[in-house]
Amino acid sequence: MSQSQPDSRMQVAVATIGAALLLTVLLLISVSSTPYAAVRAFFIGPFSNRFYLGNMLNVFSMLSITGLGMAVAFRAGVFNLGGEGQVYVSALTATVAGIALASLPALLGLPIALLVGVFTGAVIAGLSGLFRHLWDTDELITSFLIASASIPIVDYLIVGPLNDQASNLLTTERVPLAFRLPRLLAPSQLNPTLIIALLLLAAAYVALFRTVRGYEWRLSGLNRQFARYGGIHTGAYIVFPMLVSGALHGLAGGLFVYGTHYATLVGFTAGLGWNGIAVALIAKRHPLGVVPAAAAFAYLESGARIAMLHTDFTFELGTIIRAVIFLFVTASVLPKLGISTRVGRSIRLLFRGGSA
Amino acid sequence: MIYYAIEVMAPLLLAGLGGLFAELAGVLNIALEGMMLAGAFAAIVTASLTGSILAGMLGGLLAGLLLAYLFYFVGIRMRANIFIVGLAINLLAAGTIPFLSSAMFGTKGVLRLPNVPRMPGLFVGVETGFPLLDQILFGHSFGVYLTVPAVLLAGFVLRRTAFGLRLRSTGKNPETLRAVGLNPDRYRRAALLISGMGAGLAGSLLALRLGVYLPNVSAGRGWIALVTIYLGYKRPVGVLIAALCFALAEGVSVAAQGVLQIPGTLLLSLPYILTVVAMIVYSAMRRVAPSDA
Amino acid sequence: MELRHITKRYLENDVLAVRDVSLALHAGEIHALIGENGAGKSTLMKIAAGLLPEYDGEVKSDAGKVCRLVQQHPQFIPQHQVWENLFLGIEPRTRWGMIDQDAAARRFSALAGRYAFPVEPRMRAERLSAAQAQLAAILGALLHNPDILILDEPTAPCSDHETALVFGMMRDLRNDGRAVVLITHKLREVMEISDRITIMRHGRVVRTLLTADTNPGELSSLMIGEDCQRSESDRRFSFARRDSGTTARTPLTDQQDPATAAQQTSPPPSLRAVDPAQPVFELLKVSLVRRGRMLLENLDLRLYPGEILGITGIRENGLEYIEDILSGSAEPSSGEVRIQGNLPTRYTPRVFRKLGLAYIPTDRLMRGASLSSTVEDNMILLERKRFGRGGLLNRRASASFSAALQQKFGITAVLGKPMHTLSGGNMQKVILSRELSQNSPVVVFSEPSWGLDFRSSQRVHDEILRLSAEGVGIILISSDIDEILSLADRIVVMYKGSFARTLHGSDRVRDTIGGLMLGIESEMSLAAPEDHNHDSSKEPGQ
Amino acid sequence: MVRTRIRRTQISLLYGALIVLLSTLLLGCAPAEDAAIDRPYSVAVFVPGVVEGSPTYEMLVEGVRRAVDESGNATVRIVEGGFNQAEWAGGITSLAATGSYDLIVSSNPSLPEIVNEVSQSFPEQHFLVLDGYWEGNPRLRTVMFNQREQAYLNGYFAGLVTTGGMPDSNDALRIGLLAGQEYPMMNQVIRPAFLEGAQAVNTDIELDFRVLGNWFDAGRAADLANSMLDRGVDVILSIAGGGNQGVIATARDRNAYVLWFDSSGFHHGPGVVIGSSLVKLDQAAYERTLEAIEGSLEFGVGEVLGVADGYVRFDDQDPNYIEYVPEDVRARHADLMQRLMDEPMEFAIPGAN
Repeated sequence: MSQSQPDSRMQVAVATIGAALLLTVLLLISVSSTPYAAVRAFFIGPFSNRFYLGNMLNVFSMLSITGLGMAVAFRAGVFNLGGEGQVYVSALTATVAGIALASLPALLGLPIALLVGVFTGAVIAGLSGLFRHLWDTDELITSFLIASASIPIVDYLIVGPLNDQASNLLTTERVPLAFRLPRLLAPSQLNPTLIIALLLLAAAYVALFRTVRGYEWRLSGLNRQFARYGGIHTGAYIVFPMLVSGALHGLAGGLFVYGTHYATLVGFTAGLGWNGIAVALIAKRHPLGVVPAAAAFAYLESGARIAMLHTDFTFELGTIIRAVIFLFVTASVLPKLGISTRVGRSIRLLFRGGSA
Repeated sequence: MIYYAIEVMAPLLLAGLGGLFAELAGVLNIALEGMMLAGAFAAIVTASLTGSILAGMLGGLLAGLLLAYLFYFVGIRMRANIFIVGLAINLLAAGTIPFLSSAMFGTKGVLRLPNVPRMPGLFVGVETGFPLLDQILFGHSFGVYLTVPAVLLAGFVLRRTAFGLRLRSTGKNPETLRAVGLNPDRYRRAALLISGMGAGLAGSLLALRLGVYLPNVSAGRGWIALVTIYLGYKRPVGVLIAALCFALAEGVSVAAQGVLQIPGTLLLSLPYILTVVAMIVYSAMRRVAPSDA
Repeated sequence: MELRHITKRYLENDVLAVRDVSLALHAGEIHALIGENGAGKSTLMKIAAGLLPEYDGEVKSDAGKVCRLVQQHPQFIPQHQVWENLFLGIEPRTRWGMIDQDAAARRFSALAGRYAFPVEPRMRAERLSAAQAQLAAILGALLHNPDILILDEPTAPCSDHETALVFGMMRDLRNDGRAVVLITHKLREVMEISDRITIMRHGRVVRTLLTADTNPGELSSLMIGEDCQRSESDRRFSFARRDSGTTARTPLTDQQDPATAAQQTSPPPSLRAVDPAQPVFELLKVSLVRRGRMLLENLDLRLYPGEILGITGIRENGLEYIEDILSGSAEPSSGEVRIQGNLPTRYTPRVFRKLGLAYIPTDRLMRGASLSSTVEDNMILLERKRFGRGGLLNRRASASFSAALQQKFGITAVLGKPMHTLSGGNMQKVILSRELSQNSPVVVFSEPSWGLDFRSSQRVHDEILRLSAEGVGIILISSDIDEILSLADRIVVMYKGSFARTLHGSDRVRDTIGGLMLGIESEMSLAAPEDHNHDSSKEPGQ
Repeated sequence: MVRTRIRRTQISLLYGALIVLLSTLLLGCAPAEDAAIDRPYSVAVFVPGVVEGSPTYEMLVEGVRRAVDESGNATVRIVEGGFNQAEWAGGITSLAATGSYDLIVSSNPSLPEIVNEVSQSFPEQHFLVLDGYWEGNPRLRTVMFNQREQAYLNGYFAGLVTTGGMPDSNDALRIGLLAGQEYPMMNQVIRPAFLEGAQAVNTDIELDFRVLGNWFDAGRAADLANSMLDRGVDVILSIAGGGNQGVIATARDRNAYVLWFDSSGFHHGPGVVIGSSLVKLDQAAYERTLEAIEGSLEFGVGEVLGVADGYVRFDDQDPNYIEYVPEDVRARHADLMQRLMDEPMEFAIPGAN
């Protein structure tokens, strides 16, 4: 590779990010009556105090897990379009399990409850993988349909049999106090999920790029025929990645309950699964790429939320800004950022993509 | 029930057929949802301005077209990731419409504009003596009658014309087009624009049937339209059958709320479950009895 | 047409493919373009056909002259019908903008009939055999009514019969006053069909000469660029001694010492324990039926250690399916497969490999390699478990393993680069190195020298002989009769999914095989009795 | 060369975006929101949803604004919290965390519990929550409306309609209720009280209850309404947000009637929407906010306002009501109003502490 290439890539990356940010500023200035406050709230807000910083980091940790859940599926060449539903259903089962196990010590009860969530997510996603393996039904479509079917069922359970009669929220009862993860930057929602997410990302990187199974996993995704020819059990690498992807979404659901909301509320996942897909794609399906992608996502979302609270910034504006940045970033930066298996390059990516 | 199922089917089918073109040209258009929404909004606005249903539908169609062109420009010309572009366009529609609505009409909510005509029903009251047939054929809103020609036209264009052949070839292997000196991007663009028109038109049907624009009126139908493409094995008639199946399942779920003692919310998952089951049964049957087709 | 001072550098990998080449093509002439892989023939012709836009130099041709190139691996859309593939871009239309399918069918049939190409226009392209696909691609080019037709290795997948059809077509075009360019490795074909010959090497034209003025020996030395000790005809003689039935073969490795490097990382050869009297691989009454069609019928076969069993035939007569059966890629509808006496628990490549089978597939690009993975990742495919330490992949060990393989097989490649950056010959070497690193007692080679230049295929053949000398049982599937004749101890000829005849000793005559492949010889009485296998008496059911 | 092409496309994209921006600028002027420098009393309104398109929240904002304007000595900020109830706690916390608001006003049955929890971290912050009920938090004042009476008013009117009170009433004694989603207030109060009201007219009346699943899918709402009409329903109470539009479209096509909840809905479909129960949320918001600004508002209590207090009403003044509803029906309904004035109904608030 010649020396000029990374430089020009860098330039393009900086140029695009710069352009996207400039556009955001222009958008804010043009529609806000207090433009300075809006720009400041949007960009500086997330770092302005513990509360916002902690919330942003919490969004980051949740998105990292769902983004990773998508990335590992993509790596094996399977597509999980049902992440949203998987998070939601798993949150509910984890909640129910936690409430049922309230008498157990937290060190036993909490892991079991989370495992129930993991298991739920794995089963729901794994079904699609299994269907593909058995009957060659497109896992992209079945995972979407199964998730879509499960959402009303969860809605019903929350509003109906599992409803917290003492609350006017559409919510289940809250999980036992002892099971709740501690808050790291009170009163923000930040909790040990962040650490779990970072550990998972590192573990996924090692598993995918530094293990034999990871080698087989990636090879199945790159060229299934070749993998089969090489004696790799390719059927397993359809079902298994879907299971893992679902399990990660299930874990996200469980952690969302035990770390953030302490209960399952109707519709509380709010795009966690969908955004996970975007994060995974922007990360170029790479576990280490998930870090800057999820961080950028969390930053934008937090910035928008804070600007909404403090200025006349509206919800739609946040949506528009995110859309515009998506278009920009994906259009010109990312195809130029080739991610290889080499650690060095991945680390470079961290810095390069960090401010995207 | 059949009658309503057909009404439900119409927008799904139009969006699905449009999406089919994109799919066959090798572009997964997940922005159908956003295009439908834009179509719905534009349809109400133009219908209100002109007082004409047809103009409203045209407006919806153009709005879909506009987003489709943006999709083409970023996704194809700029070689961006198609999926992210699709998500971005859905976001753009979801953000821009309330923004415009608020700026132009002072509300982000239900947009009830004066002068929006009602979608006329055709062949109202015509009877053949067979109630089932009457339900299928007559009295539907104007837009429904667009669907049958649309299916035929789609089938004809895809199967019988040079354009269709080239479009299908683009999706299968764009290199073959380049080898004979054709530019596959042209066919991708055409396919995307068609999908935009289909989705925009579908959105206009949704809105004009109600006579108002509502936030999120597409309510996931763009995604379902995408499902019908796969479920219909990427053939126009298949999309028709898939859309009808989904509409019937939806109809069952709606009707069952009144009859069964099952909670209504729970029944909302019925269409999806039925669709998955249909998909599996169909795939499994294909496995058992492989045909030569 | 005239090409002047053409230079082409590929930006992606910085390869100077063609260097300052000038070449004139005359009407009414068949011009052969020969040279080793990577000599720049295909690149040059792509430029001539206008398929590569960026180059230096000048392509001069008269206005309105149509130049069509038939590429080596025709790209068809498998789900589309043949005519849909061929008429793409030149669809005849009716007044209403529809495709005039009748007109298309008429034009197609007229052309196909004229050259007796056995291709059905309404067949789905995926059901074409490789040879039919090649013929269809040629028809596709002819539909454009070209003044200059360039054929890149058109006969690679063709049997003698189909080759004759292609040659007939070429002569016809020549007589019609058009220019035909033939890119090939096969010197025999060059001598047979061409009027003039241009030899290329390392991106340059070495010489252009009249066919009448030269001979294969001269051509091959020009191609290789040094005085080659063994011309192609020599090679055939050198293998002729195999007919004597003795095992006086010596491994023909030309690199001795690097072999030891790979030896260190490989486990000790496991095949030493093999009993030479026991078959290492058997097919017992194997049939394959798909969609109601009998693709393979009642095949029996026994392979002994150290033996090279050649399977030949026209590809659509079952060669592509027997490859799948032999490698475990497809499950037989009836009958059984035994590897070293064991029945596989399931018919998957995974189980077959465990039982001791290595396999070099025909489809190197899809089945044999993962093009976007690194060369190293391609090499360690079969040894991956060995580099696992507590689940982790030991990258250092895998790197030294692949470096040793690279050295042993003389692979020119950067191990960390993606596989698709490699030339065809190097790619095949990577596949060979990987498969042979297993020391499997049975190796299935399918079309091992397809598309390879002389030197690369020579290396492959040397490997086959070396393995056989080590006692490995080898099945060589090849539609190239010369390859089969020069290497195989026994030859099985397939015809319509069955083994038409097993030949050894004096039966192994080119014409006999050719006739069997076409089903002509099966009625003719050949003196040899039907003792296919030397142990047929042991099998009561035989 | 490649690089310049990328730049050029980027630049053109940038320009395109600028054009879009400028056009949106021309089209819409941002609502003026004065950030006053001196703020003797500052009020924040936290809207758990979006103001525009929601009559309840429009009333809330309107009432608070009126109070602020009238006092002349206060400012107000409106903050929209979006529809995800899981994010409301975060929004309220953010507002409280700024410490710059004397009073945070909100409205939703579920808000008191959220506010109660948040106020543990911000014990100085005062809250006023309408349409919710909570007792005992010394910084929280709630105002609840008697929704049982409200639903009963609608039910009684629906009973009058389905028993033949309107020209297009049918023989079947079935009334319909379409809910956006199921929630405690719906299941425990509105739905039974609606039926109770109807059965006060005729005990044989049955209720056809349907759920839309969300608050926006008007297409499915139309289908659900159609299905209800198929089963003999002739009047539907629609509490489905944007979905109400689908019910109106169907009812108009098939000559059925629609009832509205919380705000006056006659203008949505003259002749189709024939009854509206009202909650004077704007009035309550205005009065309580003004009291808070003046320092006279009592915290720590929850009040329940109903028909007798004048905060729950049936819109009998709208010209459409007078035009389309026969006199005898109106008279009978007025009698009911009078009865409720005299004898307020017991109201068991779901989830009340």
